[in-house]
Amino acid sequence: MGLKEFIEKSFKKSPWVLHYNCSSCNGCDIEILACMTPLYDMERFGMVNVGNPKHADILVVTGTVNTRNKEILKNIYDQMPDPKVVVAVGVCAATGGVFREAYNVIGGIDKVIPVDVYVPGCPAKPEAIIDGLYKATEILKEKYEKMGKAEEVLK
Amino acid sequence: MIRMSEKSTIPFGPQHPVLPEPIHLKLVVEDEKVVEAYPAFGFVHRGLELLVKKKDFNQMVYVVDHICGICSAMHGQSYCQAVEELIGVEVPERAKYLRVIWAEIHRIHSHLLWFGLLADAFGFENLFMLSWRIREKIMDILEATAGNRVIISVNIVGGVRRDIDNEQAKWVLNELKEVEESLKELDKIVRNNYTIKQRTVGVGVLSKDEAYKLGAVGPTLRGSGVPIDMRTTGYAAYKDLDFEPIVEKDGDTYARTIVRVKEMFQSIDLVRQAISKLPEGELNVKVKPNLPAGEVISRVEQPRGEVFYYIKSTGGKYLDRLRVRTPTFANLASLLHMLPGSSLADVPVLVLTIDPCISCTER
Amino acid sequence: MITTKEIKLEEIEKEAKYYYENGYRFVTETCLEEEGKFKIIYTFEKDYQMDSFHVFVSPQEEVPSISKIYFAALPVENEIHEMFGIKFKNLVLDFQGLLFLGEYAPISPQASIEIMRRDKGDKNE
Amino acid sequence: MLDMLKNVVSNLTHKPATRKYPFEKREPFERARGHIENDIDKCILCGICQRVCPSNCIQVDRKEGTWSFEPFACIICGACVDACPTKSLTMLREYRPISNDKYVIMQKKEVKNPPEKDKKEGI
Amino acid sequence: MTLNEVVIFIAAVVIAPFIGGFLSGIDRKLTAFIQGRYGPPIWQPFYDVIKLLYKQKLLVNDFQVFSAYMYLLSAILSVGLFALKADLLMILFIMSVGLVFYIAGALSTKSPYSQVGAQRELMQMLAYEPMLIFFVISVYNVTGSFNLAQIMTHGRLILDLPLMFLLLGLVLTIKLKKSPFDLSASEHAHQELVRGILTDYSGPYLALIHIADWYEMILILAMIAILWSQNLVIGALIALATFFMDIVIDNITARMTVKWMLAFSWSISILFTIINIAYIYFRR
Amino acid sequence: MQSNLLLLSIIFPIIAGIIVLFLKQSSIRKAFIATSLGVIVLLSLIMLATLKVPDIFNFPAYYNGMDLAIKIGDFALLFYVLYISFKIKEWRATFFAVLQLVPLIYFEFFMLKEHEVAMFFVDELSIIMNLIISIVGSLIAIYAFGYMDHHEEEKHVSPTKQPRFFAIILVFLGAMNGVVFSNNLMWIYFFWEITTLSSFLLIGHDQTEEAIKNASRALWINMMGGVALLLGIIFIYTNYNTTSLAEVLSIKDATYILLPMFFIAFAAFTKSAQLPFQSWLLGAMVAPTPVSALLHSSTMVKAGIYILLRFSPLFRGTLLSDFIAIYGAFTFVATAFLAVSQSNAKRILAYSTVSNLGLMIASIGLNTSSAIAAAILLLIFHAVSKALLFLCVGTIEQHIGSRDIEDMKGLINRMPVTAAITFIGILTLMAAPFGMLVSKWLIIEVAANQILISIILAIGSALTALYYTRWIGNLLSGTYFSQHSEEHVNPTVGISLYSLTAIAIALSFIVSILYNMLVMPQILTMKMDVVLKAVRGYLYTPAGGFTIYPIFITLGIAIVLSLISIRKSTKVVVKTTPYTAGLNYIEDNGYNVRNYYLTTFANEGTLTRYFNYVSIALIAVILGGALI
Repeated sequence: MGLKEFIEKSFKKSPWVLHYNCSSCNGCDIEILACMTPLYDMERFGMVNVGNPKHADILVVTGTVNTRNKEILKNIYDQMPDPKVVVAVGVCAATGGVFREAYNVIGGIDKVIPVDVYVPGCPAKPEAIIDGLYKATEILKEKYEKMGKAEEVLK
Repeated sequence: MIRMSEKSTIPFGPQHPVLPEPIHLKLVVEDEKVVEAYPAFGFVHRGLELLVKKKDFNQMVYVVDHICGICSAMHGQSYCQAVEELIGVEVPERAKYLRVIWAEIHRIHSHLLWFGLLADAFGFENLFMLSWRIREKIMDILEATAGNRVIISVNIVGGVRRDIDNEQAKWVLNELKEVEESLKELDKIVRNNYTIKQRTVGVGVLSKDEAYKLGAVGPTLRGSGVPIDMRTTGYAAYKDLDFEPIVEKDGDTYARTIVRVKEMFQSIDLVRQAISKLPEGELNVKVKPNLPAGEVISRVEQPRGEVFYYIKSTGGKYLDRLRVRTPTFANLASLLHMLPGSSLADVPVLVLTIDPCISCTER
Repeated sequence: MITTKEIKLEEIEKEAKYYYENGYRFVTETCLEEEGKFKIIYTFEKDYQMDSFHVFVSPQEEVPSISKIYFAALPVENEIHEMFGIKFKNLVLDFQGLLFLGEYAPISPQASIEIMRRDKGDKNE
Repeated sequence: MLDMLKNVVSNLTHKPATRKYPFEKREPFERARGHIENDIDKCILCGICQRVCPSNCIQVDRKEGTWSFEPFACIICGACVDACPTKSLTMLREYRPISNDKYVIMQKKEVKNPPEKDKKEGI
Repeated sequence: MTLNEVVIFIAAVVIAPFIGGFLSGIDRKLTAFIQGRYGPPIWQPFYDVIKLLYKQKLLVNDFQVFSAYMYLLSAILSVGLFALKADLLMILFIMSVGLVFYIAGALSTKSPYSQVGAQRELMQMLAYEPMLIFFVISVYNVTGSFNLAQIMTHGRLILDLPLMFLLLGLVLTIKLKKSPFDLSASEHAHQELVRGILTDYSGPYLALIHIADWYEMILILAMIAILWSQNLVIGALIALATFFMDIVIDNITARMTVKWMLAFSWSISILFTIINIAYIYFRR
Repeated sequence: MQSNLLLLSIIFPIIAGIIVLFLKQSSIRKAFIATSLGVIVLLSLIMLATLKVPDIFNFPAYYNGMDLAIKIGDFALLFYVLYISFKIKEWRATFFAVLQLVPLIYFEFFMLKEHEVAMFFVDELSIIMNLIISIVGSLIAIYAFGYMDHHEEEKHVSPTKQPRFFAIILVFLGAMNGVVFSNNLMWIYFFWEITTLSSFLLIGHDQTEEAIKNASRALWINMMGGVALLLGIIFIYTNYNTTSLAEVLSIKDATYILLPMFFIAFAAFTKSAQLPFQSWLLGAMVAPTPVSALLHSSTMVKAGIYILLRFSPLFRGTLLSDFIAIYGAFTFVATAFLAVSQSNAKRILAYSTVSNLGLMIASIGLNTSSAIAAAILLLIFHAVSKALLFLCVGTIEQHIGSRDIEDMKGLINRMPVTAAITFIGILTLMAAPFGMLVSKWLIIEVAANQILISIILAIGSALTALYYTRWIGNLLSGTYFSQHSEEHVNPTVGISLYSLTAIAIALSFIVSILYNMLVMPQILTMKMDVVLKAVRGYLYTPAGGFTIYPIFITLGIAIVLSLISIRKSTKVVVKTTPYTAGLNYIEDNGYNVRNYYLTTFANEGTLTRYFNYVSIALIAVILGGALI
């Protein structure tokens, strides 16, 4: 295995997850936490919940965007180094779900930041979240390959 | 010579790994001692109370279920009880018992979840894993009986939507037995671990009087020795079940932990009682699509304490006003009272000691 | 069904003090909009028995805060201030109407009567 | 601390509790609410599902004869399934697969032709 | 420096991170098993580090770069000098130089978490640096030398210094950022400081710090291993056993507070040192 | 010729100082001072090159005149002290002045039998001290040109008091040279008292209420030290009938030497501001910064160390020596503790000075050849680095108007040059491979079989690292988005800062040469076996060794690598803001960590009280050691 392949594999094998709760009802949050627990154990895939955007590769967002956390979400996204992937967990993160008619809700998170993977469900099941994160790792790898090319162009 | 007028300000949240939910505390810190704490909310505020104008009272059941994923069953129950009282329908007995069963299972789920998060807050990863591992059994029970892991949406106006048949009831009891075994282990760990005691005993002390005056509810109040438990008012089927509110005297985080651990055993006991007394009958009664005018207050004991529903109708399909005072909202005052004077390392513990549910608080 | 007694705006603090001294626990305040006026219901509890009173507030009036008597009233009153635009006097901790809502959120969203105006943002975005 | 040590030892001597998810899939519970499907043949486009849906994710258009559904707004409460008079709506136990895009499911009712399913992207 | 020494130096410096990464992989795997789950593959730390190395560089200021490099290089130097059997006390001092830069780098960003984390790391340094020096001094009292070459001729130091061995275990716990001393940068579970001292180090620079941590871990393990220098295999086994014990302790305790740590570590270390040295004299 | 040089190095500064008093024109005065300083430096360098030491130099032609002048000077000085102590109503100073006057009269007129004593006793230690005094002192004085102009402008001092200021400084330099070169103990006593007086005058230079208060405190505490020194000399004379240093040092029968040694040690403690006398040094920080740098960190306080080092062979291997070691170690750790709770940069430096002096005293107390070597090395490195740091703080204070390290946050953006120099200065004080740390390493190794001392030293060195690291972090904090500004360094300030930095680094770099050239001969002079050897940056004893060049190389590699890394990544790097939990980052008035000084652990006031009690007890123990 050459170095290049190893690096690419590393991106697939070591996704660090940042979880941000926008304004969800906790349903999806506790399912994401459940993914870390022994029964689902997402660390098997090298996923660690890091809590700090500067270390994260995958941003997992639950819940809808409201007027106040819009900025926070944007800030967090901006503080993540490339390559980065955004996973929207639950229908609230996708469209706003049952809350979308409420006055303080802007809608899905794709109104603020680009989303790569949508995980449906209310709340999304841990299995579905693992599926989504796994898919995100693949996208992460692709993005890394693209990023390498972009850097070469810059030189 | 240190200019003490200038103190550290540390933001705590909105994006913070200790807090599963976004709140923001601006902590004014001296060394690592918190001097003042200014909270800021609104990161979860959606404006659900106003949705009554857009969704009819039947649809609203699902909306209030989504106020919070952790106590959703009780939100639905409380709302349904209020509407039922407004309309004046009598819910079938079986539905009442089923509501109790689901509510109590939900309480175990919530307390275990909280326990895991508390362990996480004081950095005891293994305990977190342990309690969430036990919790998965409860989640299985919920999924098997109600169809969904977290938001079970079983309550509707007029009764419940799902049934627990005898076979399933037996299975539930069996599972609960295993849960009880694991809980006993958990109980031992909490009582005997030196480091846990170091981190919880004497942290966030609320005296009996303070807790009462600050309007604290639920385990926060009962941990300080005030036996107030809404279930003793006998809504649903609680009037037929045998239980006593659990009270601890010390009023610190450790006492509240013990209250919650004991409540889990109590809940298991209540589920057993309810299943053994489960009467035959209908699951729900049909209700008319239009509401009479009037206003009703309904209170239900959630895992975090008493939830207060106020509904007002002027007739028609839509409610006029829905007002939810959630337990965390009532406990905020206690939290703000406890934070100053604590150490920075204890802030997560203190935040978790009231078992905050911000999505409840902000709706 | 609940019964409440109506009292005057000025008597709120006196009444709250009465409840405080008689060992009542503060439950909550509920704000409603009735016929162009706001109605605030104060709810207290003792031994599982709720006791309430209410006041009517016209849009321009300021309500005396009871957060000095019952600290727990603080979040509620801030919320009412924010959601309905009713101003409270002597709040222990005043969020200036920014408890829950962001800078660009609709203003006093739960009231149809507009009292507050903010420089930024519109009533309904 | 010894009680915790007991737990550690028992964990070390027993097999981990992990469900090896993508490799071994667990059978969903019988009552599990996964996602809803509409059998358009049975559907009479009555619109009751649209009325009971708390999140307004079902749109029934009688004139066009379409039944459209936003899977990324559905909260899977099952109210529509309970209310459906012809049982054309069914709750399946498997959860809906993840996707890179949001889509809307649009089903068209045509009496003679076999039902046509198409997925349309974007909302 | 002879050619032979150069070879040893380079070999140690090259091999150490691999062992370190492998051990931290074992650490994660073992922790997972203790918690009743499978955990990541053994090679996970390498994946992590390689990934971090090739991530985008995200910087708050230039000094961070220097401090990350300095931390790594001084760790490398101390491990290399250890392999050359140099003065033990000097090795500790060199290690602490890197640490100073590491902390200053974290203090130099204005993130409150990073700063408080750095302050706590200083407290941790306050807790374990004296312990390490006590260890070295006790070793001197037994062997009469600070030079590793001479120390290692002694053979079975652990029999003379049983309490110092325990202290080293404690240092390892602090150094590995394990509970109950997981204060400055929550390595496990979450804490009030997000990632504490590491908060503003990101991408490649975080990777450098991880590698440096491996070196330091190896250094401390090697110090434990020389307690049985008669047969270094046994020494290594003792070190591994200590490592295992630390993982177990991590899993049966909660995180404590800074005050507690300082009080505990100072009282324990001073007490142990005095008792142990008294024991040495008594045996003579 | 050589004794001429010695005499000149004492007399010349004093005369130059007196001349300065009458030079009113600023530029002429500065030129004159600069020339005199040049002469002083030149003198010291010539002496370094030509003097064959150790030796006793005599210059009989001038002896009687000098001796008489000094005797008259003694009384004049004491009466002057009496006068000012009356004037400022500092009765304690009066008390101690009288306490000196009475024995002095008795001693001079009734006890002392006239006999001629050699004028100068010079060995490597004297040369080292002289070099420090001349070179560091001159650089600080040069720095004061720019500083004092700015200072007077700020304080609106008119007419200028600079002649007085520089005069005292020059006189002080001469007096210090007198202390280190004199052979007659009474001369040492006289020059010692001159340093006390000039310290008093310079602390009170600004004539503010606080300055006078602190100056008077410095006066009475140092007068107390003077009493002790005088008593020590009298005791030596009564027992051994000599006031010649060379003769005292060659005393064979040491039965009666310990009590006078205690008094001399006591005098050294007061001069070096050891616990419980540290308060005068802290108070002295109100003086203009060059004064703090010159008197209160690099030279005058070293007089205590010098005198203790000088007499250390006399109490080698005694209980007194061990107790002194414990006392010094205690001061080291206690003041390091106090420094941790400080945010005022000058106070940090003051405490750290006391702490380092304590370390030196501890190593003198250990009194083995390596320990003495370590003490001398510490003396050298500390003088240079501390002076540098004080000057940096002074510069910073004049720019940002504060000496609080909290206000130094992001200084690297506002004053890049000074901040960088301060950073280097701190590094030379605390980190390997610089001389301070090498000496510390040596002390710990030497102390290793004295378990109590080594425990204290271990904790103390960790504490030292703590407060300096924090300061570095504050200095260098900043983001790419912070406001950057250029810095204009005043030329005279620049000269001294740059050269001190260069000296600090170069001295560490050539530590082995330094050791072989100056320190090792001194050890031999003191009739000890040399245990520590130094070859090409490798200092080693049979028990261990410290090599510095690999660390220098590491530093170099780190600098190169990071430069490459930064330059290479300028295109792809993303400049980001610090993490603040997702909130918007605000540069000023945003979230910030301030005042993390462990005040909840360590309250300065109460701690100081307890430490003082302990140290008084320890001094009593030392006295006990002397009496047994």
